[in-house]
This record gives sequence, structure tokens and C-alpha cells, in this order.
Amino acid sequence: MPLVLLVMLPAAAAVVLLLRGRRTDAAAPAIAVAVAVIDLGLAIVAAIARPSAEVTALNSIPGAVAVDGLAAIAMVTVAAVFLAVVVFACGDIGRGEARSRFFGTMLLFVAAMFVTVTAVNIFTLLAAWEIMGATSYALIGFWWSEPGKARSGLIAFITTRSADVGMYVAAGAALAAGAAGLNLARLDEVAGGWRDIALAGLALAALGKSAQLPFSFWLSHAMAGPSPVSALLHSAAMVAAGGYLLLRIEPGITATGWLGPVVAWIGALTALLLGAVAVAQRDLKQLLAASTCSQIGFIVLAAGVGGVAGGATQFVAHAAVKSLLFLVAGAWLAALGTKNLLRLRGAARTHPVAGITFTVGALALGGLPPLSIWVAKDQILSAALPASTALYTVGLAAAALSAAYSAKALAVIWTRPASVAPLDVRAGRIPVSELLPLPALAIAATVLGVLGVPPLAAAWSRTLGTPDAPTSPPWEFAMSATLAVTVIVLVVWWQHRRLTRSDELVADTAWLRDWLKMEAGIDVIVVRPIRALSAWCSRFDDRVLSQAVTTVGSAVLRLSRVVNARLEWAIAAAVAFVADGARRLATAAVRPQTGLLHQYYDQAIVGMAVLVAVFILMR
Amino acid sequence: MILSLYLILAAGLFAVGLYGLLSQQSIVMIMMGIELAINGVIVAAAAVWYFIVPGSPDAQTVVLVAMTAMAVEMGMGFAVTTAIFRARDVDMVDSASDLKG
Amino acid sequence: MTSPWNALIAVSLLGGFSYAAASASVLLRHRASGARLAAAWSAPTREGARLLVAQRSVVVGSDRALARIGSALLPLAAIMAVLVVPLGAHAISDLSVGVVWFNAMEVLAWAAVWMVGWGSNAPWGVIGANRFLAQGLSYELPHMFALITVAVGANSLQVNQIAAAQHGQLWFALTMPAAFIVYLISIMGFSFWGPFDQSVGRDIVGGAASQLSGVDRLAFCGGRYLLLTVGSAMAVPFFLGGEAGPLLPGWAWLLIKTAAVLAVLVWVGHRMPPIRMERFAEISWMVLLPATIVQALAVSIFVLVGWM
Amino acid sequence: MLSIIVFLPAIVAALLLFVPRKRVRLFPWIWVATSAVDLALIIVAWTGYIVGTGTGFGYEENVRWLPMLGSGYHIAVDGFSLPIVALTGVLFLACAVYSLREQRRTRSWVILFLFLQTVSLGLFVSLDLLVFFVFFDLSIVAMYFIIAGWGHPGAARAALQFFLYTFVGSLALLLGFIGLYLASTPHTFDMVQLVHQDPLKGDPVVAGIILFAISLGLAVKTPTVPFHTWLPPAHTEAPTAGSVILAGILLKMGTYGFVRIAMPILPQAWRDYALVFVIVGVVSVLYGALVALAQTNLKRMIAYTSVNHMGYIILGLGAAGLATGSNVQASALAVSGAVTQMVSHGLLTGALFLLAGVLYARGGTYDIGAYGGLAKTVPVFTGLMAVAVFGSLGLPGFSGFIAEFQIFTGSLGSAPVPTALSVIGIVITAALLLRMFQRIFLGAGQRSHDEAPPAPQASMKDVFSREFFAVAPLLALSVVIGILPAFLLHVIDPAARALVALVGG
Amino acid sequence: MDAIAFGVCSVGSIAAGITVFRVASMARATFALLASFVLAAVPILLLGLTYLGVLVILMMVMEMMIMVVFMLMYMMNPAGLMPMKMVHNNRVSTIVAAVVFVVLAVGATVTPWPHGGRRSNADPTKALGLDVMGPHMLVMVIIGLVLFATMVSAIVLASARGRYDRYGDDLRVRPPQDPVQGGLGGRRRGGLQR
Repeated sequence: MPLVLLVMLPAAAAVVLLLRGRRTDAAAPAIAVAVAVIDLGLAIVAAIARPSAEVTALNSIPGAVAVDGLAAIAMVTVAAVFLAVVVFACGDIGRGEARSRFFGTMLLFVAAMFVTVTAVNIFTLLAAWEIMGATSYALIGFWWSEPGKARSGLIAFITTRSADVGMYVAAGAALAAGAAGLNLARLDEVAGGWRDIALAGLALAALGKSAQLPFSFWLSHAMAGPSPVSALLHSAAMVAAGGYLLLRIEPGITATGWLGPVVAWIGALTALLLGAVAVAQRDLKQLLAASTCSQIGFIVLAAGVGGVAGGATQFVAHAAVKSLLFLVAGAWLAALGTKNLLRLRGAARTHPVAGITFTVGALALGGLPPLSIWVAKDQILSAALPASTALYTVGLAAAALSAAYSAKALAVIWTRPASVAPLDVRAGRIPVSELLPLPALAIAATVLGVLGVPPLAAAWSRTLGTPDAPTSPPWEFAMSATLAVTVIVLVVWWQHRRLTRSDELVADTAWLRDWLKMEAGIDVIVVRPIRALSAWCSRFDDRVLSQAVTTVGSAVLRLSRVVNARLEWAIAAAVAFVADGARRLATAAVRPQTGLLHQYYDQAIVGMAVLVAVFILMR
Repeated sequence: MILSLYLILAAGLFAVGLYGLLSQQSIVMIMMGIELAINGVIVAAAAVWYFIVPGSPDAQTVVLVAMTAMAVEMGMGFAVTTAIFRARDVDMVDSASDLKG
Repeated sequence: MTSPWNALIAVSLLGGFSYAAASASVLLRHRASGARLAAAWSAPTREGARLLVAQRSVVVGSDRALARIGSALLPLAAIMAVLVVPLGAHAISDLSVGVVWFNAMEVLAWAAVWMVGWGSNAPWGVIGANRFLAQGLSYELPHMFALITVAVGANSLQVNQIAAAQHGQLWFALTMPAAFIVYLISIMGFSFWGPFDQSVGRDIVGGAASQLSGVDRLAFCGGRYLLLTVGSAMAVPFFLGGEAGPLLPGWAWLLIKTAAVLAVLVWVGHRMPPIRMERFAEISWMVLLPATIVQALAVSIFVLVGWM
Repeated sequence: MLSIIVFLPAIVAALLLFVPRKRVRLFPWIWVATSAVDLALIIVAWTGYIVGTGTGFGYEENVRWLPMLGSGYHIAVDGFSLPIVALTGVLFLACAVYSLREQRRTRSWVILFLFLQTVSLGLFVSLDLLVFFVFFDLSIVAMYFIIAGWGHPGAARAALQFFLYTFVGSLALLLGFIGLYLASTPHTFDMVQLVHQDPLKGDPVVAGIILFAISLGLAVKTPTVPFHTWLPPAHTEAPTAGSVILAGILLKMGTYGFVRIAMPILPQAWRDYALVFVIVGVVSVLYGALVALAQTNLKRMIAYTSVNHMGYIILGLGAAGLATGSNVQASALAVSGAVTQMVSHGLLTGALFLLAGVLYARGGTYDIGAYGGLAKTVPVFTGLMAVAVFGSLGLPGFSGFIAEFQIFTGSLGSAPVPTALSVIGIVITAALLLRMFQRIFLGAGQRSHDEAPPAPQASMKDVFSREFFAVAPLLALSVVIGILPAFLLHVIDPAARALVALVGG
Repeated sequence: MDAIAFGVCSVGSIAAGITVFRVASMARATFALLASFVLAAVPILLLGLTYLGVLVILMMVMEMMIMVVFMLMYMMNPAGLMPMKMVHNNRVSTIVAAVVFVVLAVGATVTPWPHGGRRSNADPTKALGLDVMGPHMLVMVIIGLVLFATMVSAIVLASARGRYDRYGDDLRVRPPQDPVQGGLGGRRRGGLQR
């Protein structure tokens, strides 16, 4: 029951808001906040009660949702972050905006997210999954009238959807494998190639959603949306959902044997490369976006190496941290009208609350012990270490990079602005509704580290129903901690110096800045060929297929001309001959035609007589 | 009563009709002849039904067809006669030899 | 089943009714002209006697044979038609195709009237004769459709079964009104009675019958009343449920209904103005014929659906 | 009951012939009333069917028609025909509402459509090959007059092409039917008897030939690549309501024919040649999607997406034929998905064409490039279009998803590679539909476009009530099916299982 | 009894048939033909084909009555007040007729006719009806079409009026002019004819 409410409440509110349109603009924020609060409550209740619900959808395939440990954690996280984001959005999405549409779509989105989190079988999962994608399109393209926004939404939607192809295939494969009702939990039980296909498909979909390589580029486009949207999409919901799904199907992945390493490596590489990308960004939101990819990469890595506990910790921690950072970025964007790092120089000094919370978040993101993400990462790395040292090294490097980019951001916002380009002081203050969620999130970002403390960690694993995370050797903790601290200190110092000297950013590399030219690559490899193919097809359709009929006609015509040229005279002669014969016959035939009825009758009688005679003789 | 008697009756009617349509000049009279002939057919069909195929009513259907033929023949005949008569005020076949080849 | 007594009763009843019809029409004429009504009852007798004793007038070049055959054929047709009229339980000879037989007999009236009109070598006669044919062509088709409708409704051509088919359910007069009306009209048509008496109209001094005299005239006029009677007698089994009726025995009801129809017809014949046959032709081809066809269609559908 | 449902519109049309021309204002309203009553009757029939057996044939009527040909007026509804009959009722009602303001030769317009409605309903309930064929050809004739009489400038040519093409197809169909008739003993055109006889069990060659003939006829009507070239011009030139019926109902006649005739009567042959159909289906899916991607004319684009959507149906049916007896559940899923897709495509494409008509009524052109940023001026229209687009690209929560999910899930097991390929179709479809949507409605406003005449967008009026009430119900229905598909699937499922039992051998 | 009836009627009908071409008066000729038909119908009745027999009578009476009118219309001296003969190649015709008769009669007598299958005691009329509405429905349909075509074409041929007479000068006039006044509808002739 709480589960159904949890989903239906936002969905219903969304339907109402969307149908009423601008008429409910005024009421929309209030409704949204109320729903968010209630949902948080419901989520907690559900997390404790672990309910499940089921409706008949297709024959033999129900729409089913249930709550297990992982789902419980994710639900609470999502609900909390959503509440924070909505509260923030009340201030961020101003009076003039189509608030009803915004909050309506947000509610629909979060409803879909809840279903995604609790889905029992692939059908339910896919349904929610796709709706999430579509609503993300609507949210990213929220300011549709501005050029390019809608396109960004389109790119995001299409990219994720092309990954979703995997999930359709997975559904079919699961059915073919005979998984009862496409149940996710049972996937590891069924054997054979179908299972591998199914899991691979799910993994593909998950990687697409969570913007792992090579799909990452859509995330940078997703930045076109309003800040609350970015906050929600990147921290707890859409992108994280990919990682979450991988964690959920982790037993299956390990069961296949080959899929685990693949996923793990993809995650690790994403963490590394996108970390580098993040370092190179000039735009705060882009930096955060890239960092999202890399952080989620850790979750993927975790799923690959079977460190579900670590993954879950990372999921929660990252949700808190990243939503916090995005909200702050959004707040500054609203207040100072820029997200360019250089223009944000010293922003922390003018807006202390935002600045401090941002600092906490950034330090956590950088993996500064003992903050949350440090714990999470170490859990993951320690799970990866036994799998393969290479993976571990890559992960460590990625961690270092994350330390680097958070440090870079920190240095920028704290460095006192050069008198040359003073931050415009008349910049609006950040409305209180936007400040409200920040401290809460900051605290969460700080204290979630306790999940790593051994006794709690055990409880955590039990909640997740996974074996205890292998406690990593103390030298490992020490090493990552020192690594993080040193990198942060170094980068802060370096960046500060660079700023004060020449107003510039460090590690400002073009090809890294625009996301490894990934989009261009996709454009060349996929989009252009398809465009060309479609153009060719349509030309083929017009020129060849629809012309076929006419061609046949003209062919007949040509044939007739040939006949006319060649055979004509022969035929003509024959015809003439026949005609003569006919004429002679005719003159003969005309004779009996006297036009006199009775003589016709006579002829008829004679003919009849002949017939009778023939008849009699024949038998 | 045997079949052949009936058939002879039919033959008689037919022959008389035949004579009529061979010998008469007036279209109307010719039509009378045709009707007589067809009537012969009717009698023959009835007899055949009774004596040869009493089981199936096909022969009766033949009778119906024959009567239809009569009706049609008469209708068209008179129509043509009327047309000719309108055109040239005659009703003699000898003077209506348009079909001469 | 055909006992001579039945035949005798039938024919005498026919005669009686016809006489009654004749005197009734005389009565009406007297009332219109204000003559003595009482005399009406004996008028037909007197007229008949007069005609019996009167000498035949002879027209030069008239085709006597045809004329006499014609005037004899008229009553004959009526009497042969009465063969199939059910009388009490059964008719004199209850043909399996009584309806067709009845139809054929009443069509004989055409031949009769035409022979008479032609035979009396006189313009009025021929005109009257041709008028009757024209009129016949107008009423015959609706008439036939009406009969077909009845036969379909009862799904039999046998008069008794048709009457029986109406027992215990609605009379055909109600279920197929169009057919009923058309039938009544056609009775007056083939007995050239009432509004359809153009063929013996006054405007052409008696038309077909103009030259008739003596016995021939008696037979002719008598035959006309006989036809009228037979027609109305036939209306009873066709449309009025035969001998169905409360209290009284069946035959009584037959007589009563026949008398009623006859009375109506006689009365109508005296009340309605004569209608010219070319107008009637138009009416019957454009109104009556479609009406009867639709009626037939409806009835057939009812029968298929099983409502009849 | 069923005959009344089928012939009510025709009877009304016949009566309308006698209504004087002065009363022409009444005609559209009479049409609406008739369609509404007919729909109500259909709903009653539906409930009756559910309450009753819920499986097999309901409301069966079998009247001797041509006894010497072994053909009779044999009609009934089952899990396959009932949804499509209902769809027919809904779409015709929508068209009636939409053309309430039809000004051109309203009288014949209304009469023609009523006639067409009877023809369509009759086709979907007929259980006799001859009756089926008669309705099949009548539908072509009626549609020809609709396109030629009320279409856009190029209509005459397009209509002729449509007529000739589909008519030739129907001749192939007739040949196939005659083949079945000759093969059966005793000779009969009755589908049920034919199914029982399974006349060509022992003769794969002849069966193959006949299946080829029938499939040719149906494929032209469906249409599948490469027989689809009549569709785009016909749609582009047809009047709006005409396009709706053409796409929503007439196309279904082809696919329905596969389900009703080709598969059950020639199961062995279907199994033998299932792979062909699967391939044709996939090609239609991808080819249709790709060609649609390149279109600049809205109606042409929707037409090609129809080819794409029909492709899914053929794919599902073919896969059902490929499935060996083992995986009955999967192929039943595929078949019921195919039928669901028929309904869903009818609703969504119908809505899309109606909206295209609305756009044409405003801007006077179907050229996508001529519009831009309409969302400012016509929000409600935009909303409707957005819903229609998302529904049509198979978003969950709409009927399209239910259909396509079932098809993919059911087919993949028996035809992995083709299905996997065809899934790519939904991505392309999504891309092209959304591109169309944001070119017309989103963005700053009218983009500078050389050849296209600028549409009068500042003065553009939002949807009128009649347009709204024609479109909204279709979308609503699609959503209902998308969220609570059970009521539909429970009707289809028994029939699907029965069919799979036949074909799966 | 039947035998006598048969003999009398058959002889009578043939005799009547011959009379048709012997009498001078067209009226008498017609009625002779009628007599021949009616007499020929009696044997049919004797065979138990009540319906067809009566039908023959009914139809023939009507046909002859129509035919007689045309006689009057088209023949000179229909009353045959002066004797006259309108025949050609009389001898040939007589011979042909005679030969045909002989051939047919001989054929009828010498042919070994198969002897009938079992007689179904069902009412032949009903049998005919069922046959015509069932297996031979096609025949009936065609007959219907033929009759309809005949009606139309006969009227077109015989009617004195073309479409222009029908509509007068103005072809768009509705309803068309009615040459025979009275009855239903119709429009009085325009001033031209007045």
C-alpha cells in the first residue's frame, strides 16, 4: 500500500498539473513540495515495511514492484534528494515560468524513478525506465523556445533510448530463457546463452543511462536543462539509475562470468577518462557533469567486481554530494548569471552559505577522508583489488583525478577576485528557499562516511543481503587518504597561483574540454551514416520502387514500337491475305441473306435438320 | 395414354406453328405461328416430365422458360411491329427486308 | 368430396347473392332518383323476364358467334371460379392451386367482354371492349401481386389452407392491408363495376353491351353480378379469416362476411364517380403496383422471420 | 445483432439518399449520431462477448447465400475481430466529429463514409472468403472516390494509382481464395470449415503458391515493402478523414487478413515460409523508418511510419510461425502483440493524421520546414501533438508500447537477429518524430525557409472544439490501453493462443 | 375418361391451331389460337401439372387479348368482311411443315424412350417452387433479367415519344410533361402545343 501511494501520489499530482497547464502555475510549487514531503515519509515507511504490489498487465507478465534492501536505500535516497531539489526549485523556477509544466514533469519523473527502483521484472522496469527517459527529454528541453535546448533534450533521449534497445532484447531473451515472468531476481538461475544475452542487454541499457563510455556525451547536453533538473538527474535519479540497475543485477553479472570484468573495466575507464574531462572543464556545471560520469563509473566498477555494498554506499553518498554541488551551482547561476569558472572566481566569498556548503561537498567529492565518498571509494577499491590489480590502479588514478577537479573548483571559488574583473556586487542574493536544502545535504555528505565504520558496514551489507565487503588492508586506506589530501593541496595551490598570476585555469586542454570529441565521433560513426542511408533509401523509394510501375508501362510501349518497326509488314501481308479470303467468304455468305424472314426460317429448318441428322448418326 | 401420343400432339402443334411462321406475311400472324410452336414445346416438356423424369422438376422449369420465351417474343414482336408501322405504315415482313445483305 | 349437392348449394347461393346485389344496386339507383324503393326488390326479376321474352336485335355484319360465346362466357367464368370458393368445410373442388385457378377464371372476363364488344359490329362496342382491356392491364398486375402476397402469407395456393392459415391469428386484411385494398379495387375492376364501369359507360351508350339484347344481355349483365359476388366471396377466405368468428357456425360467418363485402362494393360502386382508365392506369402503375410489391416483400420477410 | 451493427450505417446512408439537399446541414450530425449509436452497439456486443464465453466465436450468423458455390453470409466476432471492429467504430466516430464542418459536397461525403463504415465492419466480421473479398474490393472503391473527390490537387493521379495497385493486389487475393476453394472437399468458401479441413495439408507446393497469392494481395493492402509505394501519395493527397480511415482501418484489412485467413487456413505453409515474412517485416520496419526520417512532408512522414508500424505486425506474425511448438507462450505473446499493434496504430496514427489535418487547415501546407515555434501560439494543439508523438514512438503508458513490447519479447526467442534489428526501428522512429515535433512546434519561431511559403503563424488559431473532441478521445483511449491493457488483452489472448495452437502445429 | 378427354382436346387443339391460318377474320383467328392453347392445356392438367396447366390458360388468355388489339391495329379488314389471303410460298411451307411433322411423329414413336424413374408423390407445384428457388435459382434470375430488359426495350421501341418530346423545349424541366392528363403528377403541356 505505501508503495502504491508512493508511486501514485506524484503521478496523480503530475497528471493534474500537466492537464491544467498554466492555470495551476501558482499552486504548483506548494503541491510539489507537499507531495515530496509525503513521499519521503512513505519511502521511509516502505523501506522499513518492505511491501510489494502487483497489477496484471500483459498475460503472464504482471506489472510488479517490491522493496528489498537495495531498493529501500535507493528509495529513501531518491525521495530525500527529490525533496531537496523541489524546495530549491521553488525559488529557482521563477513566477513567470511555466511552473505547472516544470513541477508536473518533475513529479512524473520521480514517480517513474520510484518504479524503476522497485521494479521486479523487466517489463515494469522497462516501462518506468523509458518514461524516465522521455520526461528527462521534457525537462532538459524545458526552455524549448531557446535555440538548441530542445535539441539537447533530443540527444539525451535518443542516446539513452538507443541503449534501451538492449533492454528490449533482454526482455525477449529472458522470456526465451524461460525466466518466470521476466523476473529480474531469477535471472542468475536460468542457464544458457539466453541468460547472457539478457544480462548483456540490461547492462547495455544501464551503461547508456548512466552515461558510461561511449555514451557519456549526452550528459554534457543534459546541462541545458534548469539546475534543479541537473541536480536531480545527475545525483540520484536518471544517471544513478543506471548504476543502480547494475547493482541490482550484480548476481546475474557474476553468474555470466565474462560480463563482470567487461562492466568493471568500462566503469573504471569512464571514471578515469571522464575524471580527466572534468579537470579540463571551464564551466562549473560541465565539470560537475563529467565528474558525475566518473563517480557513477565507480558504482559500475563496483557492480562489475561484486562490491554491491560499496556501490550502494557510493550511490547514496554521491547522491547527496552531487545534488548539493549542482544546487549550489544553480544558485550561483541564478544569482550571478554565469557558470563559467573564471567568472565565478571568489563567488564563495560573496555568498558564504553557498560557498561553505559547496566546499564541504567538493571536499567530499574529492575523497577527503573521512568524508562519505572516501569511504565508499575505498570499499569499492578494496573489492576491486582482489579482482585485478590493474583495475585497482586505474580506480586509484580516477580517485586522484576526482580530487584534482574538486580542488580546482574549490581554488577558483575561494580565490579573491582580481580587481580587474570584480564580481558584480549588485548580483541578486540567493533566495532563502534555495539556501534551505543546502546545509542538510552538506551534513548528509559529511556524515554518510559512517557507513564505512565496521559495525555499521556489516549491518549495511546485511541490509543489502550481500556478503560483508572485504575489509581492505589499512595501508590501502592510508594510501588513498594521503593521495587525496596531497592532490587536493597541490592542485589548490597550483590553481590559486595560476589565477592570481594570469587569470587562467589549469589543465585547460581542448579535446578533453569537449568531452574527448565523443559526440563528434558518434556523429561520424553513427548519425551521419544513418542520415545518408535514409536519404539514399528515400531516393531509392522515389526513383526505383514507385517508378517501377511507370517503367513497366513504358517498356510495353517500347516493345510495341519494336514490333511496329520489324514485324509490321509481315503481319500486314498476312492480314491482307486473310482479308481477301474473308471478303470472298462474305460475298458468298451474303447471298442467303435475303432479308426475308420466311426464307431465314427455311434456312434455319434446313440447318436444324442437318443437326438432327448428325445427332442421329453420331449415336 | 402413352408418351408417344403426347409427343405426336406436340409435333402436330409444332408443325402447324411452323407452317404459320413460314407461310404468313403479316408479322402478327407469324407471331401466332411461333406461339403455337412454342406451345408444342410446352406440351412435350410436360409429357417428358411425366413419363421420363418424374423424379426431378427440371422439365417443369423448361415449361416456365418456354412461357417466358413466349411472353418475351410477343412483347418484342409487337414493339418492333409498332416501330415499323410507325416508320412506314406496313406490317408485312416482305416489305421489311432491311437485313438484305 | 365433390358432391353434386355442394355444387347445387354453391351455385344457388351465388345466384342468390348476385340477385341481392342487383336489387341492392337498383335500390340505390331508385333512392337517388327518388323512385319507389319497394319496387327495387322485384326489379331484377322483372328485367330478367323482359329480357327472356324480348327478341334479339340483329346488327348487319356482326360477329354473332363471338358475341354469343362472350356473353355466355361471362357467367360461365364466374361459376367456374366459384368451384374453388370454400363452402363450410371444403369447396366444391378444392384445387391445390385454387388461387391461380380463380385468377385464370376472372381473366376470362377480358375475353368475354372483348368478344361481346367486338362481336356487336358497332363503334361503341369496340371502344368499350378496348377500354376494358386497358383497364384490365392496369388492375391485373397489382391484383396478381395481391394474390401472391396472400399465397406467400399462408404459404399455400389452396384456398382452404389460406383460410385456415388465418385461424387463431390476425386476418390477412390487417397484416397485409395494401393487398386487401388492391384486391377490393380489382374486384370492381374485373366485374367492371362502380368507378370502373367505363367499358359499359353511359358516355358510350352502354359500351361493350350497347348492342346486346334478349338472353345475351341477361347472361351478360347477370354474369357481371355473378363475378362481383364471386370476387367478394373470395375476399372472405383470402383476407377475412374464412369462417372464423364467435358464436355463430362457420358457414354463417362466411355468408355474413360475403354479404358485408358485397354490400360495401355495391355501395361504393354507386357512390364513387367513374374514373377514366388512362388515369387509373397511371395510378395503378405508380401507386398500387409499388405498394403491392412492397407489401409482398414485407410479408415474405415476416414469413422468413417466422412472424407469420 | 452483428448484422445490425454492420449494416446500420449503410441503411442510414440509403435513407439519407431521400433527404432533400436543402437539409444538408443535418447530414454531418446524422452521421455523428449514427456512428455513436453503432459504437454503443459495438460496446454492448463487447460486454456481451466478455460476459458470455469470452472465447471462440460470438454472435455467429450463417445464412445460405450462394449454396451452389458453398459460400454463405457467415459472420461472427472473436478475439481478433472484436478489437478491430471497436476500433472501426471509434475512428469513424472521430472522423464524423472532425468533419462536422465539411463544406464540400457534404451529402455525398457523409453517404460515402457511412457506406465505407459498413464495408469495413463487414470485412472484419466476415467468416466467408467471398464475403470478405466483396467487402475488400468495395473498400477500395469507396476509398478511391473519397480520395479522388475530396483530395488535394494531385488527388486524381494518386487515387488512380491507389486503386489500380490495391485492385491488382485484390485480384491476386481472389486467385488465392479460388485456389483454396478448389482445394477443399467439399468445395467451400467458409473459413471455419476450411480451417477444420486444413485442405492443403499434404501438398506443400500448391499451399506455397496459394499462400504466395494471398500474401501478395494482403501485403499490397497492408502495405509492406516493396508494395508500399501507393501509400505515401495516397495519404498526401487524401482528405484528412480519408487518410485517417485509410491508415486506421484499410491498412488493418491486410494484417487482419493474415491473422484471419493466411495463418489458420494454411498453417503448414505459414510455418514453411515464416522466415520470409519475418524478413519482410524487418525490412519494412527499418526501411519505413529510414525513409520516413528523410521526409519533409508531414503526411508523407506519417505514411512511412505506418509502413514501419505495419512491419512490426508482420514480424510478430512471422515469428509466431517460426516458433516451434515448444515456446507457445512467446508466440502467443507475439500474436496478441500484433493485434494490439493494429488497434494502437489505428488510434495513434488516426490522431496524427487528424492533427496533420488541423495543421493544414491553419497553415495550408504539410511542409515541415514551413513552420516553427508554434507552441507559443497554439499550446493545446502542441500538447495534443506531443502526446500523439510520444504515443506513436512507443512510449510506455501508451498502447504502442504494450504492442511493441509484446511483439519484441515474443519474437526474439524464435527470430533473434531480425527482432534485434527491428528494435533499432523504435529508436529511429523516436528520432524522426521528435525532430518533426520540435521543428514545427519548438524553437524560437519561424525559421527562415526559402521555398516554403511562410505559414500565418502569428494569427494561427488553436484547435476548435470539434477538432479537439475528435482527437482527444483517440489519445485517451490509447493511454487507457497503455496503462490498463488487461481488458483488451484478455479478449485477444484466447484467440491468439488458439491461432498459435494451429500454426505452432 | 382421361383418354377420351385427351383425345378430344388434342385433336381439338390441333384443329383450332389449323383454323388460325384458315379464317379470314383476325379476331376469330386470335380466339382460335386461344382455343388451341386452352385445349392443349387440358392434357397438361391431365398429367397432374395443375399449376402449369392453369398457368398456361391464364397467361394465354391475357396474351391473346393483347394480341387481338394489335390485330385490329395493324391488319387491314380485321373483321374479315371480305375473304383474303396473306401468304407466300404456301406450298413449300405446307410441305416443310408436313415433313417436319412426319419426322417428329415417327421419331416420337420409334424412339425407345426410357421408362420413368420413381415418381415422387410430392406436390409437383411445390417441387417446382423448391427447384426454382434452389438449384435452378440462376435460371429464375436470368428469366427475371430478360423480362425486365424486354419491358424496357419494348417500351423504348414502341413509344412515340423521344426525350425531347418528353421534356419539351427545356430539358431541365421536372417533372416531365405528361401527354395523358390526369392521374398522378405530370405537367400540362407548354404553350407551344396549345
